[in-house]
Amino acid sequence: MLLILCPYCQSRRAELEFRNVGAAHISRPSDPQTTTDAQWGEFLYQRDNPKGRIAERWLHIHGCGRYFNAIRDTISDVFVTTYKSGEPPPAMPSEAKP
Amino acid sequence: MPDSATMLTNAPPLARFVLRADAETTIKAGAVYGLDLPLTINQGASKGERGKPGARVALKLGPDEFWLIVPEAEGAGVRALLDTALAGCVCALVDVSHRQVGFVLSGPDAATLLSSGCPLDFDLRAFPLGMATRSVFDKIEFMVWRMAQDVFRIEVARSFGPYFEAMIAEARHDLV
Amino acid sequence: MSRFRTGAGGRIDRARGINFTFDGRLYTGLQGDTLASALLANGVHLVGRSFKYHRPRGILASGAEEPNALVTVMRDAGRTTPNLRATQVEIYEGLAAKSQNRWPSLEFDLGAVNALASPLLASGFYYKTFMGPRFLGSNKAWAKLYEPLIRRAAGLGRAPEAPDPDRYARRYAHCEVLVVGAGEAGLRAALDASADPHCRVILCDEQAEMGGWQLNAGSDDLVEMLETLGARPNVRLLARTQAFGVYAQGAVALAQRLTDHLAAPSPETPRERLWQVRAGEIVLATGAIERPLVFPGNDRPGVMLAGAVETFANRYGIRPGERAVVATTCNSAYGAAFALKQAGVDLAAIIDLRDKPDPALAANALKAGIPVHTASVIVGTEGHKRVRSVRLGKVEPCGIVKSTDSIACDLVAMSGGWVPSVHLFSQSRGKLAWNGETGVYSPGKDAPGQKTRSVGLCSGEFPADMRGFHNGALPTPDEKGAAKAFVDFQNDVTARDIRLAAREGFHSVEHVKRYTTTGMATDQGKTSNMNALGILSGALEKPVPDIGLTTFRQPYTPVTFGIFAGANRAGLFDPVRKTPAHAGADALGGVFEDVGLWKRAHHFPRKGETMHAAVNRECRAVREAVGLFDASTLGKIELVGPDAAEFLDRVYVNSFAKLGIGRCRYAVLTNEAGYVIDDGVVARLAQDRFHITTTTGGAGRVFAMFEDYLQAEWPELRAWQTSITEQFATFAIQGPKAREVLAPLVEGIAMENEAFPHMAMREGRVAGIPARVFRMSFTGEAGYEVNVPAGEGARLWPVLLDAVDKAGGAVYGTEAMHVLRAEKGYIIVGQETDGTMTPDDVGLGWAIGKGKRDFVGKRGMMRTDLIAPGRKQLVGLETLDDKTVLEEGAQITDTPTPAPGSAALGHVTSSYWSEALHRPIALAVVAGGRGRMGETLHVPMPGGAIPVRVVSPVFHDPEGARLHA
Amino acid sequence: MKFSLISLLKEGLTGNRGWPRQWRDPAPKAAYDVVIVGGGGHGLATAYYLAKEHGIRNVAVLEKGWLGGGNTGRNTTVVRSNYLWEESERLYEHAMKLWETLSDDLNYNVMYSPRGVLMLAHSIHDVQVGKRHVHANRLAGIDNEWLSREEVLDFCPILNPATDIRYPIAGGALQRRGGTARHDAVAWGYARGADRFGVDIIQNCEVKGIIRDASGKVIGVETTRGYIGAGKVGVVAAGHTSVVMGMAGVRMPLESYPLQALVSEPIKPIMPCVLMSNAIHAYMSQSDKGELVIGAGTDQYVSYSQTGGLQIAQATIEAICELFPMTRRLRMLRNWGGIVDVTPDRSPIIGKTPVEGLYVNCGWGTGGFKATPGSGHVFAATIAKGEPHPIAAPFTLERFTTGRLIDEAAAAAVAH
Ligand SMILES: Cc1cc2nc3c(=O)[nH]c(=O)nc-3n(C[C@H](O)[C@H](O)[C@H](O)COP(=O)(O)OP(=O)(O)OC[C@H]3O[C@@H](n4cnc5c(N)ncnc54)[C@H](O)[C@@H]3O)c2cc1C
Ligand SMILES: NC(=O)c1ccc[n+]([C@@H]2O[C@H](COP(=O)([O-])OP(=O)(O)OC[C@H]3O[C@@H](n4cnc5c(N)ncnc54)[C@H](O)[C@@H]3O)[C@@H](O)[C@H]2O)c1
Ligand SMILES: Cc1cc2nc3c(=O)[nH]c(=O)nc-3n(C[C@H](O)[C@H](O)[C@H](O)COP(=O)(O)O)c2cc1C
Ligand SMILES: [Zn+2]
Repeated sequence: MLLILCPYCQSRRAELEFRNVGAAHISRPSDPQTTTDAQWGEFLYQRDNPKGRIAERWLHIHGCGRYFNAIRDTISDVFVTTYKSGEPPPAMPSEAKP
Repeated sequence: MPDSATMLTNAPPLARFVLRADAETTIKAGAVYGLDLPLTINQGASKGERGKPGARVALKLGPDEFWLIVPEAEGAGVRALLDTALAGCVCALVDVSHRQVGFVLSGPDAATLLSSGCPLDFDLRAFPLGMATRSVFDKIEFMVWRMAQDVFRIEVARSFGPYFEAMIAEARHDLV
Repeated sequence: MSRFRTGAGGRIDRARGINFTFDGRLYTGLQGDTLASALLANGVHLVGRSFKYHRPRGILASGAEEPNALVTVMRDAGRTTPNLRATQVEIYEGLAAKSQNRWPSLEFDLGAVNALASPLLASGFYYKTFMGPRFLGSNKAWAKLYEPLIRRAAGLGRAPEAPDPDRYARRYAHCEVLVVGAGEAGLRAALDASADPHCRVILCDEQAEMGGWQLNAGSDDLVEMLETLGARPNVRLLARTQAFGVYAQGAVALAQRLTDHLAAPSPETPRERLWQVRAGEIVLATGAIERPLVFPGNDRPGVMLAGAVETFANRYGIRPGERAVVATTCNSAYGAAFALKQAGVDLAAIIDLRDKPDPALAANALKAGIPVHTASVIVGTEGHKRVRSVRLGKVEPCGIVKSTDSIACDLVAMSGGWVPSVHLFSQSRGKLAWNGETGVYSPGKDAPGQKTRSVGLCSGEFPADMRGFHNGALPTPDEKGAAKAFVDFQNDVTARDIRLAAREGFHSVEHVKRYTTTGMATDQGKTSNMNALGILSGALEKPVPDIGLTTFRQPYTPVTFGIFAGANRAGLFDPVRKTPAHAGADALGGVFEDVGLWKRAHHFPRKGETMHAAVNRECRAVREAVGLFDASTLGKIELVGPDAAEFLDRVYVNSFAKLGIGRCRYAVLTNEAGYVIDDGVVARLAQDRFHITTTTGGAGRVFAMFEDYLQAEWPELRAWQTSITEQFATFAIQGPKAREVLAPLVEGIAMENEAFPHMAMREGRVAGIPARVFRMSFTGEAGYEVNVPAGEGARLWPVLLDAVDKAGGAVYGTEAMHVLRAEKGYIIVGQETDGTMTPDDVGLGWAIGKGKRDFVGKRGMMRTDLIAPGRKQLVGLETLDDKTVLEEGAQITDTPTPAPGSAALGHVTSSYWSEALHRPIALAVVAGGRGRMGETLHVPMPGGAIPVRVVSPVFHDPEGARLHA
Repeated sequence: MKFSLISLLKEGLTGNRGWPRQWRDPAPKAAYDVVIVGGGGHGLATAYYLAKEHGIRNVAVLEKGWLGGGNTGRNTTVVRSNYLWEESERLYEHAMKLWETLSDDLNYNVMYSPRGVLMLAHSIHDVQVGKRHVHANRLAGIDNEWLSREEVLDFCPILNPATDIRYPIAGGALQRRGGTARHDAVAWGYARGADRFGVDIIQNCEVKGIIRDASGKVIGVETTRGYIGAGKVGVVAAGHTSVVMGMAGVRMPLESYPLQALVSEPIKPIMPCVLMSNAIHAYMSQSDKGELVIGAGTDQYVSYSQTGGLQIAQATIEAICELFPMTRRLRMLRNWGGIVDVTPDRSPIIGKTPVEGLYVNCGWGTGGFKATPGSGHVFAATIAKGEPHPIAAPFTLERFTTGRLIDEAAAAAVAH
């Protein structure tokens, strides 16, 4: 079970309090009607699914109720950082080579 | 079942409101409510008898989310006061008096019983007096507020009340 | 005192004899004994039969690593526990244990004939045969003949026959330091860490007593350390507690045994407790496990690990044999030799593989009169149910082994050296490092997010007298002999099996494991994995570290299922949510159904009434008079803020900007893909305040979705939602007499049709209780939904019930509700829709706000395939015979005799007997359905196809006159 | 050497010394007609059928670790074909037909054991969903029958018969031809079969790059064992598909999650069938060796860690204990995880990609073991002909653009 730092609560809580809601920074096209089927399909379904660092969203559903973002390593499952919704992903030191 | 001086009691009927508001409105609300609303998240404040559900209570459970809890009889009055004071403010005040039920868990094994279902650390350093937060208790969500070292106020959604009571009763078997 | 017990010493209580039975025979042990030590004290060595060849097996080890001595401990039918290691079972008065996997008895086991066929039963034999004879048909012989036979032979113990009545407890715990293993290393680590009173320390050990190897010495140190620790308030000592799993970020799971050692545990006390610990630092002090020597006949009862022999002698005061041989590659076994000597056992020889053993030790041995054979190995054993003698082999400098003498003995204490217990470190995903010098894998770098420290033997740092390791099989004179040298005792894997796998191309250690099953038994290869590696390394002529390791997985030793389930069973398996009127509905004889976690009254049978009769009566009541329905489980949201209407416009397909205060609107919610995911009613309480309902099952989902758009997508919108699902009890009063029934109870609301029209909402009082009253209908009749504070629901229910009764109406349940709405063609999300239907598909195209630039799902539902012709559309179906009620889920075709494998046009989504229309009705989704009105289609059933006519989905009052009455 | 009782006898009596390697360990050639990335069951089956059915034998299967070490080697081995949508029915039934003769075909006993897969219903809604499946399957000619509560208890007597529990049994859908097969044997059998046709199976060979020519067409792969030229490349990398496809610049509608499973200690047979309950999220069968094989859920986040949280196993065992109360005293022996690649509609993707010469077979998520023979068969045809096999045709990548999803998840069928 992961331990997650909620950037709103500023405390580390058990994963049980959270819900993962998928990839972060996928913005809804501002004018959907001008998009092509391919673009809309991309928005709906295409995901980076990286092996390594992922930008993802979590909901502190059984806590403060806030959605927030996280950078996590999908190999070790360790969080690099968490940050509030609307904030840009923080500049990250490049991934250390093993 | 082992004897324990720890008791789970039902809180009396209460009036409860959810207030969603920014800092400025919060201050206004505090002024008429007669109790400053907590500034930091996951904090509870109360006026009146500490530890007694009769007191006027304000809990900050989200960045802009407050629970205001008062004895049932004071509910209408508080609502009217707030409605007047907050008229024109961009905020939301919703009556949730009956949405949830309250409990008081008190006694030396209170934290142990909570730990049977809740992953929070109830050590005083990690969960000091006055801290209030939502979390999970086994398969339900609950709100737990520490009023004294071994006194906790708990709120759960109305239909989850029996489950919570039953799980605490189960956990008592484990006070060995 | 039995002749197998030493005169003094050890940690058993010689004054307290304990009676127990094994395979029905009565024995006496001592307080402090394990079943294994107690059996040995009674001279019992034969305790089990092996898995495949049913060979007689004895006790090999003294702890968690034991592969052979598996027993079933019986209490009662529900409290029978198979596959327990006798070395871990503490005896208590009346303990009843039996051996497993033998028939008819342990002494005489017919399964032992398998041994005769053993050449055929080498690794992977089953992949190569059991495929024919062909004339039976492909796979038939396997499925019908061989597999059933194999299955019968499978398994070890028997599962209990009755449900386990015991309780299991769970606890979360937090500490700065968790120490696993309370041997000397663990105790010291715990003492150090807990010196700081702010540092919370948990120390656990899976044994009954803390002390680890020190228990063999009985030192005063131990007592003192435990006393000091016990006195510190920041220390929690957990004996009988296995750390079985290390998970992400310092999470460790512990399993504590609370009552298994008691003769008469209270049924109230939990049997076991699961600890879910979150530790700042995990100190691993789990010690080391001795590795057996792999030589022919090494599995005979009486052949034991040297450390175990020493433990039995020193800790339990056992004399495990009369005349012993010690075979070793490692210094520590000399300790066992001396301990045996001390215990009065005759030492026939020490057989040491090394040509130059530790000179001091060798000298001591000789001084004690123990012959030491250097550069020597055991090349065979004799005896059947107990070793009788061993054959000595001399290893020549060139590597050739010459068989020499036979040495009579009834005990062989063997040691191939020690393997650090790195299981938990590896579970923490730390990297293991190979140490070529000591020939062990030991903990290397921590995994990210984990903070561990390995101390004592499990660190791989061995004291000098524990060095000297051998990986793999001992050299033998002759590879061809029939005698088997076992590697994995429990799964009967021999050195030869591993070599065979390598020959067949299974070179990865993972393949060898799976092909031979080595390391896959209940001991997970604790004593065998390194030897298997060594043999494979030899066969492939590759160094051990180039071969790699199999993965250490949770749990360390097997963990009871019950401990995971805890109290979550029967009524507490999931929370049961009941509405405020539940008790009232129950008292009326309501039959409940589960909808999500909620209990909903499905129908209310009166005495002698079938379900159908009840539902028909309930439907009639609503259509002809008035019905009362508990709709409290519907999700409810109060949305407040100046931009609330704008928000609703953006999330729902409908428009709300123009919705008047006090008015309601049916609302359809789609996801961004354009599929219907929920529906409900939105009512405007004030300019900036809405009361929204959702489906019962969708409440949580919709709330989270709204929150997502509010917080993340359109943070500029000033609106907040609050869940009020449980704030209200909601009662629907529906039917031509609804107003007549409700009006007298209402205060503060003008109830006349014009003043309070269909799809309006008013606040007032009902029976004196403040209420939000909606005029709306899910039945097609005029009706109201009354929302009162939930705590008042139980009070209002009988009042409404009474009024409805007096008007000749009835209470109705979800089934009647389903029928009534189907007669009107109203959909139920999740029944007419299944996540693949657009609003237009289910006839809700009209709800879509025409002028809206954008809303959630708008773009999605415009995609090529979602607007393509031929999509499935909601229609009504009538069976041509006017009698047959179709089965829900039945398929629809255009021919009565579809060819096998042909495609369906759609399926029946809802189907009922309509009491109002005196005929069956059904809703269905059919390809191009709206263009097929009047067509005859077919519903193929096992007994033949049922012809149906496609009709409008609105069967009842298509003009809607009744709604507005 | 042909495997049979005769060969077993002969070898057994001569010390089992004559068994040849089951597959070779060749060094990679400079180039192949087809390179398959991923030596799981699907990749190996693809190679086997390429060689056997299409005569394309200059084929390499590149596996970064050991054969079958991915999900093929860590799944709970449930085989069934009673899916809801016609496209899925055709695909999984195609596989089921191949299972029925697979041991013979491969001369390798894959222990396909049609002991019945029983899917429980606990509520009225479950019954509706279950019956919809039964009706749909019957039309498709796939066996699936509805059992009443009593028939369910008869068929699997160790189920909890209580009616006052949270999830009492309301009935169930039984596919009698469903069952299990021995996962490892499937990988090994296909490997041995493909090898005999000349396919090179190359282990410890990780694909690190997909090389394209100026026109964008695939010409080879970069691997940890050097460059290997390829006429066509088929990616069958399950949980790692996004990573491999990323090498060709193709983004996929996939997310990879850890899925867990666990086994109990072996016990004498108690479990006559495969049992699944979607409502309680548990499924269980018993292997021929005696351990109860139990499928757990996925963690909620993307991960490549092949482990998962304790709470997942906990929830599963809790459910198993509720369904089978006499298992409470049994013990979990081992708990592991695999990485499954999940598509938005829980159906696989089989076919061509925007890159010429590059083919993909993925998205089997939590339920692709049962499809192994069928998947390999239709994918081989697709690669060989350069056109989708008719059964594979609906399972294209394009469906995520047009919206023609095959949504087994929406239909409340959990695909495992
Ligand atoms: C716990 C669990 C239980 C399951 N239970 C069932 C079940 O009961 N029934 C069922 O039908 N399905 C089940 N499944 C799903 C099933 O296991 C998979 O769908 C199926 O095995 C996929 O087979 P595959 O050959 O595509 O993938 P895999 O067997 O995973 O093979 C893919 C291979 O590609 C290799 N690879 C990846 N990247 C590279 C690279 N860059 N270079 C070279 N090689 C690479 C991997 O190492 C791997 O060996 C389960 C899965 C899991 C994890
Ligand atoms: N034959 C020998 O001479 C011999 C053998 C072993 C130890 N020793 C001596 O003992 C000294 C101390 O050794 P140590 O403390 O490293 O080991 P130890 O064997 O004394 O203690 C390890 C303890 O860890 C416990 N343990 C292991 N895995 C566990 C788990 N998963 N959960 C809970 N408990 C678990 C064991 O029950 C045991 O009590 C060594 O320095 C050595 O000199 C000598
Ligand atoms: C159907 C099946 C049955 C298994 N039975 C056993 C078993 O009896 N003993 C065992 O140790 N592992 C068993 N395993 C688990 C494997 O040992 C292993 O954990 C799994 O293949 C995943 O590999 P990994 O743990 O090496 O990552 C079984 C796995 C499967 C898929
Ligand atoms: Zn938070």
